[in-house]
Amino acid sequence: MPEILQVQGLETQFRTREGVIHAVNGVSFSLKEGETLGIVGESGCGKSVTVMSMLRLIPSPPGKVTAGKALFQGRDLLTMSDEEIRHIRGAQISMVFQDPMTSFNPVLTIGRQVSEPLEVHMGLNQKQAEDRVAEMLAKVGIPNPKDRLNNYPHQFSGGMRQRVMIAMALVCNPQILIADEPTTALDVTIQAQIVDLVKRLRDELGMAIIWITHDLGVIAGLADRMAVMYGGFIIETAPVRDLYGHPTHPYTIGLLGSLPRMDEAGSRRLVSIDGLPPVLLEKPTYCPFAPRCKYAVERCWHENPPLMQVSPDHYSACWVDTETGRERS
Amino acid sequence: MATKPSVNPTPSQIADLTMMTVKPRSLWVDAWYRLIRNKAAVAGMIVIIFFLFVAIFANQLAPHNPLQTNAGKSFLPPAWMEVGPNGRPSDPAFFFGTDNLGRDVLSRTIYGARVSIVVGFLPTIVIVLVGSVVGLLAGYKGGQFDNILMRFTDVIYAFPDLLFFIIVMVTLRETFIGKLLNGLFLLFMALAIVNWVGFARVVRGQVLSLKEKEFIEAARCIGASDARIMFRHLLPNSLGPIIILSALTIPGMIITEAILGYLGLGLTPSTNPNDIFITSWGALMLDGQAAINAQPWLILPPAICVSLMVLAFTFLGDGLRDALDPRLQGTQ
Amino acid sequence: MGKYLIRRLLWLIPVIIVVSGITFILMHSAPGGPWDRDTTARQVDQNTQRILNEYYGLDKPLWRQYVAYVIGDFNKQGKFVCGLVCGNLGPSYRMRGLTIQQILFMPPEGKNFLYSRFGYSMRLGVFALLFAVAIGIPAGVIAALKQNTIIDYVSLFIVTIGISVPNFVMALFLIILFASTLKWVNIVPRSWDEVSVWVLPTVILGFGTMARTARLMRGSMLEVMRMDYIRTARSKGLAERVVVLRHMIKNSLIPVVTILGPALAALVTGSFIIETMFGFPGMGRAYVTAIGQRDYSMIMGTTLIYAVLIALANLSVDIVYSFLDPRIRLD
Amino acid sequence: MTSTEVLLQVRDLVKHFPIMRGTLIQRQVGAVRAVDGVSFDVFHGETLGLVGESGCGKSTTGRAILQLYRPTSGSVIFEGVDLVGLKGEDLRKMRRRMQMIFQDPYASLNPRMTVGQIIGEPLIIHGIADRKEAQERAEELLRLVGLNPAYTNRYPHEFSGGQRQRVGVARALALQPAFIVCDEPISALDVSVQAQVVNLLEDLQAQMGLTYLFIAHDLSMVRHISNRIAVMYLGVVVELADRHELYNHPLHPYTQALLSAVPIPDPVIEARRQRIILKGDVPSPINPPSGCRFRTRCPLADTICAEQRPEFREVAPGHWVACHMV
Amino acid sequence: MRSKLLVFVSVLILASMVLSACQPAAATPETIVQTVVVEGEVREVVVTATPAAAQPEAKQPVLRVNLGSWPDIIDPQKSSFVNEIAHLKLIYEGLTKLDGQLNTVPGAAEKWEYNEDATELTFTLRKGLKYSDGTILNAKRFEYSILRNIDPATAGEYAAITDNIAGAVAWREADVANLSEEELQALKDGVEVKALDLNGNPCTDYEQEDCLILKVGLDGDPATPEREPAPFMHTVLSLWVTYPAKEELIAEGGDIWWTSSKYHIGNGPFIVKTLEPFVRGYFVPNPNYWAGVPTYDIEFSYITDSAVAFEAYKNNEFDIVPLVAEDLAVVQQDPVLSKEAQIYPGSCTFAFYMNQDKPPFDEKPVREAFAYGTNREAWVTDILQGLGSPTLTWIPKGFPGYDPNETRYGFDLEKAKEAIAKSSYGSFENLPPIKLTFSGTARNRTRFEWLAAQWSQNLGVKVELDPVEPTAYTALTKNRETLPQVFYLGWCADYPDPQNWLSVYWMSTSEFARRYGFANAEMDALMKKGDTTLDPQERLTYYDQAQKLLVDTAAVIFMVNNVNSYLVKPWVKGIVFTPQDAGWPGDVDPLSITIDTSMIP
Repeated sequence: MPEILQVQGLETQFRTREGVIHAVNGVSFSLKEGETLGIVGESGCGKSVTVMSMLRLIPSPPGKVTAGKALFQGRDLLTMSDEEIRHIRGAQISMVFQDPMTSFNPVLTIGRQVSEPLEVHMGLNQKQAEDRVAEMLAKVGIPNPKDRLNNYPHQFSGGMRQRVMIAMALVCNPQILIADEPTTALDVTIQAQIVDLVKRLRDELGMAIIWITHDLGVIAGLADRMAVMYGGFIIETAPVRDLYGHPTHPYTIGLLGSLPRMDEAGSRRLVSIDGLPPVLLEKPTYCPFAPRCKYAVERCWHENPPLMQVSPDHYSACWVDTETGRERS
Repeated sequence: MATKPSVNPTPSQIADLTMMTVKPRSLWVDAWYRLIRNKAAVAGMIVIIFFLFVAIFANQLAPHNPLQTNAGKSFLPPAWMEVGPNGRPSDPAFFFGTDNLGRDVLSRTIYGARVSIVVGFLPTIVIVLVGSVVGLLAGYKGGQFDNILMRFTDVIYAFPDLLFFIIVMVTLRETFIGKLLNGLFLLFMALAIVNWVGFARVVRGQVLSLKEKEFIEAARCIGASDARIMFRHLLPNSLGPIIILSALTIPGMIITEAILGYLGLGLTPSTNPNDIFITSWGALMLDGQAAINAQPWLILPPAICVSLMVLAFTFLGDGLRDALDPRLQGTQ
Repeated sequence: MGKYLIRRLLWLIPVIIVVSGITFILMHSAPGGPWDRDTTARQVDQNTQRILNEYYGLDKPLWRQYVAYVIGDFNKQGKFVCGLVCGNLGPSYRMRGLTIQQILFMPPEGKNFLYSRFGYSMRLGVFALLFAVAIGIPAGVIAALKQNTIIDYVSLFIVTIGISVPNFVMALFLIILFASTLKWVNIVPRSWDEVSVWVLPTVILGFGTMARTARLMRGSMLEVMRMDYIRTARSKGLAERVVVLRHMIKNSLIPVVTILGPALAALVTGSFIIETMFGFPGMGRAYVTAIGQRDYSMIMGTTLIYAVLIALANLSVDIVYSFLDPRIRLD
Repeated sequence: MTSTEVLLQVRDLVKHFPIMRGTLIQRQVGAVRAVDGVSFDVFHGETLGLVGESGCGKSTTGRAILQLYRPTSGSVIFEGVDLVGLKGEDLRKMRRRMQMIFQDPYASLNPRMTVGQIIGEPLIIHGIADRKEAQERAEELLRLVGLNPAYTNRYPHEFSGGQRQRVGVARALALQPAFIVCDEPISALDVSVQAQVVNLLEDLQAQMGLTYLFIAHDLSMVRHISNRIAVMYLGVVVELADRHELYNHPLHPYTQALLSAVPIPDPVIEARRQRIILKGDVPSPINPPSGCRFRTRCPLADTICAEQRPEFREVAPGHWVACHMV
Repeated sequence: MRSKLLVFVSVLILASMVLSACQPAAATPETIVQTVVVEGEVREVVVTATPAAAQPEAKQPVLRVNLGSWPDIIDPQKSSFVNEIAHLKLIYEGLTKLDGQLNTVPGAAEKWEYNEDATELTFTLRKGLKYSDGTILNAKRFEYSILRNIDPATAGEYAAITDNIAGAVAWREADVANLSEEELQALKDGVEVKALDLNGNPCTDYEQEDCLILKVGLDGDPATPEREPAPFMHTVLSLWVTYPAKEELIAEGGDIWWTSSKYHIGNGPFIVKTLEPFVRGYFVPNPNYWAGVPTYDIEFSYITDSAVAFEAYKNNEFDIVPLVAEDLAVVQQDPVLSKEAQIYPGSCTFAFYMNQDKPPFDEKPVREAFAYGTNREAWVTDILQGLGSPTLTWIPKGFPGYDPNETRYGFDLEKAKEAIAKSSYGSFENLPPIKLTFSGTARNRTRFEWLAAQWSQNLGVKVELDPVEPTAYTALTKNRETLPQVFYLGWCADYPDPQNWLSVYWMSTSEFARRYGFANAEMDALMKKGDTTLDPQERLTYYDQAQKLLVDTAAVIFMVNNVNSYLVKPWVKGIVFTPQDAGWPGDVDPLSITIDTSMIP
């Protein structure tokens, strides 16, 4: 499969009163056609900022992309004109956001909002757009889609709204769907519905997906490949089974360990990661996870580890081999 | 994480270290730092302090007795004009010129600051006290009490303020209250009566939203009494909006006093130079307005002072809002 | 919706009764009466006063006067004269022969309703509001879009001035500047049919509201700009213009609209100083004069009209609100 | 660990929130039936988990037990005293025995008070300690929940979410209660921090013999911490059982669906799992379905489900379920 | 630096914003495109029109006057204020009128005669008098008007002014509620006002051309049963209360007849064209006026704010505006304006009244002391900026009965001290605080602040100022119970006769004297003598003595006579100024006024 998106050395900073916050610090990854990439991390680790930076959706000021490239089909999203990137947003790369409540404009009808990308990118007239929207709403499982076009967002339940949001993102048949914590605000049963829906649509439409989440459970059944972020860095990336089966970075290990599992027989004590995620007021010259790391060695305080290959297609940014507890050479 | 310890400390030690290096800061202190970073608000504060100073030391600052009439020196132009449009030469002793009785406009303007300061603050204090308590009760207790307050506001909003002012001033003129502070006390009360309802409504709204916060439930859960919840928990947390609203109520009071003064209501003119309240900017504007063609300097100093003062309070109020309203944090 | 309207309108009745009651007590507690004239004028003699009091029923006990005003009373001929309940606002004591509704709503000969005193005030209020909206809303939008730039600061400063400078001070200066010095407009209207004569009163009256509108619009825009759905709109590839016009402004307008109704009421009712300065034939002036003259029915009539106006303004805000914001349902 | 001594008995607990209308005279036009007849026991020293989707009434149940919402009907018998109808000083006394930990660590601490004041306040209210003693006790409690005792003069906004939640725990512990309602205490926290708080709660339970009612929507976490689990749906408890029993033999179709929806962080297992996907959304609690509340989404629903409300019965020792089809 | 720039830019923007808003201000002729269909083809015709306001009746010059405030009522028998009378004087004319020297001269009546004991007054109307609509005006009309003024149903505010007509008081004060129609009719018939034809027969209707005689029975003192002479009555009947508004039109128009120009058909020099409340009143010449036809129209405007009116005058938007003290200095300084200022005596006297019921003013020496201690000249120069003339007596200069020799109680601090020494207080320091009550208007505030300063500086008395809302002030001064300690009032002549100054005001039975508790038997006797004496010269001597007695009581501190002051554009020529000018100068003889259109810029 050819790579459809390549992000290289992306850096994003925010200017605040306290100083410049280094939110994303040289993130690189790539996405193949039809592939699902899961990006996992705690809040504030820079996962949302990464994709927002890519699509140039971070508010500026205070945010600013300071370095890097985001090549979409070979064209750099970060340097193209406003006009060009507008043609990509919503048409070829579209997004689904976390909170389906606030992500819809409360005063416009669903039909209007969902058809907007069609008007902009496909130049459809109102009638055509309406048909297409109704078709799309049916596809995401909204009952009586024709009648609901004139409804307002508040007339939908949370789950339904998220379905509409997905319909809106997919209405122009994009090549990439970016889902930014799309299920976090939903109940477990609804979450399952949404994950199911996306899976089905992916198989049907064949788009690539970047799925951002902090919940390692949700993504396990969905992703092909995973990237774990911490402090604005990708600290581990691997195919999904590899990552869950053989996590190598202490942070990934900790994350997996802190999750209780339904299928566990006994009651083990949860692994907790002490301390707090960092707020990076300067670009760290050491491993940002070192202050919370059980494995940290002297080197961790002096040198920020780059992503290093640990097995084919499995990369980890840690000086310590967590299986042996020894420092990598 | 500015420092890089060379030894490997435990994570909690690091957290402690970073926390102990900064002094504890209440939200008030935070807000204060935000406030003093706001240039407009600081300018506003300086102006207010300046006028406060002028008001307190009016006796010492005024170059003349503000009641001293100077026969033959009426309508003198201000010092920077050689000859006024009325052909009279200026007198350096009267910097802002003189009014129709030959009284020093500068001195009168200085004394006028007192009324504006007091009329800005005192009714506001009454409004804040009454409005906060009623708003607190209505918001917290709800029910019929709340219902009555809300219905009462309908009536007050529909009610003609001016009629009320005029009639109160006229009917209570002869009473003890009417004479207190040259009639200012009555004015305070009238202003407060008309304005507390709006204030109560805002506090009520604030309380209604705070009431839903979990820390109020937490307080109930640990057995706090209603009074304690209202005054220890709800009030301090509504204080931000209350302060903002007070700062924005003050200029309203000053303008209202000016307008009432302009209509000839409010302050009773004093004849005793030892009185605290001798004249007000509103009354000075009233004097000046009739003579605006010939002697614009009569209306200029009080008009500019009123505008400056109101501007200062508005800037301060805006600054306070930015500093105290957490929702706006980060937008500046 | 219909039920809601009816309920709100019915609620006007107790409001009117309470407001009229308070007004009645207040105005009758002020010393002096409608026959007390300017001190330089000859005063009405006692006999005439007696006749007039009898004629207008002012010799009756206060509670009866109030009942007569609100419900009605039998006149000398034994005929029942209906009061407020029939929309009768009573006779003017100063413009004898005229009823309050005639004074306020009857246009001069050969003119239409817009030339009545109420019509004049309403027109001035509406113009001032239009001015406030036409300037205030774009100013607020631009200031918000250019937040923390010089444009933002300048408009903020003007807006703060607009809120701070009392409008009679501004009126005087603008008259001197534009009418006396620059001679761009006439001070004394030959006729209120000319557009130019409305300019100054409209601008001065509307300035404060304009300032408040701009401020509110700016704040509201800043809030809306941070909303998630704006990000959503951008992520759909909408042009910035569309994002601003379709997604930001409509949402930002909601809080602004809520002040506009009461603002209109305030502009129609609160213009007496402007009216006096420009010799404007509106009802704000009539109201202040009536208080001074103790023209009781006129005070009551104007107060009640104001009360109804304010209540209707608030009601229309609620209705407009429900149209603008589909989340609000009136019931 | 679990005794069979009943600490808290909840019987037919009902909480309806009236919907009021009217301009001058308000009248009730309907009610949100948030909790509609809930019964269960809590044993000494155990953790009873209460799960359900949002809006199912689990938080209301917790608050109604603590009398933060006065129940519409039913009884809450705690240590032999019926709390419903208890007023004034009597209720205040009972409050010392039962406390609550709240969901939102940001909203549950008064931002204008120092941490020391927050933790010490219950002591002062109940006249247990004076200002100075309260301060000392606050320091102790901070140490107990794993925070630096020197933090007493700090304000809540200076802490992270996890630390704040510890402060919330410390406040709940100040009165040395026997019973604590934990209302989704971890759902607002980051994953890595959730474990910290859960571990703390477990440690404290072991140390002080506390009894928890642990309310959450995250079934995996509830299962981890609880001894027994009650599943709520639309104001009623549909199933209650030992945690292993519940996981291994869920009887109610809703419980089954809920269990199947919980993701497991293992791609291998996830790939194999068959989910029961429920249709549609939870109906409105203002107008709940007749008979069995779950019938509108239930794959097994029959005519009887619309007509009759299923009895909450014990189908196996300690395993209660409310379903006609079981 | 940056904030300075900020201020500058913001001022600039504010200015440009307002400027742009004012752009359409210029009154440019508007072009109206009319579409005219001519025999099936459509043509566009361009018609240039000037704005409607600029094209009043043809090329007649217009005299633009700011009258100040809009009249409350324009009904001859109900009006009482100067601005109301100003309208009436243009539309109507009475039996007699005043000339520039305040002499009573013929109006609608060409002559009048008293019988030998002056208990009856006979007017003879001019022949062929017409209303502006061409209908006949005969004596019957005046009979109606005078009776309407007395009619209790009218309840006019000047009804009492005609009380010296025999029978008037009885009808006017009738207890209407308890009298039958017949009894009332009898009272009405008892009023001795009769229109007669040239043969002495009662007139039949309004169309009767030879109905030119009006006989009025008089009673100098209605309180006594005897008929006493009233030799001043021809002057009283020059007042607006006799103006002959048409009965049928009043009936047709109902209560609000006076609001419509349709019903204001009069016999005066002008016809009212439009009455637009608060905006303008427009008057055109009456071609049927017996004395001639004015050569100009009159437009009244109603700007109350004197500062605005002054600006408008300077802007050439008015031809005549009142000149107020605040603007005087500017006017005097201006080479053009100073020539346009017209300042001349007025018809009022103002004085401080001391309440003789309340200490310390119950003692005459105290009153005397205050009268001595008040500097009238300084009041005029400092307060009035010269717009007034100090006076020590009651009737102003220019009015019959003026006493040029009065010098008592002039400003003299020594005498003030002597006077106070004679009082029971002994000195000013021992006086209780004096409360000075006044109508709390803008102007009054400064005036009384000045007076308080004067009294405390000159006399060392403590003065409390007590501004009261104007109407409340009036109410206070109307009631002897609530009468303030010291207050300021004035009296303006209704008609130029000492009777109006003295008997109407100071007679112990008069309403005014009763309010102030003023009663002086000696004065009463003198005034009554004056009222009933036929010989004009002899009358004056009695009034003169009465006035001297009034001054002697030191009941009031006479302060000033007002002056009338107006700004009049130079192209308005031939104005006859009199102290009695009502609202604007020139209404005494509008025919003498011409407008030199060539001078108008």
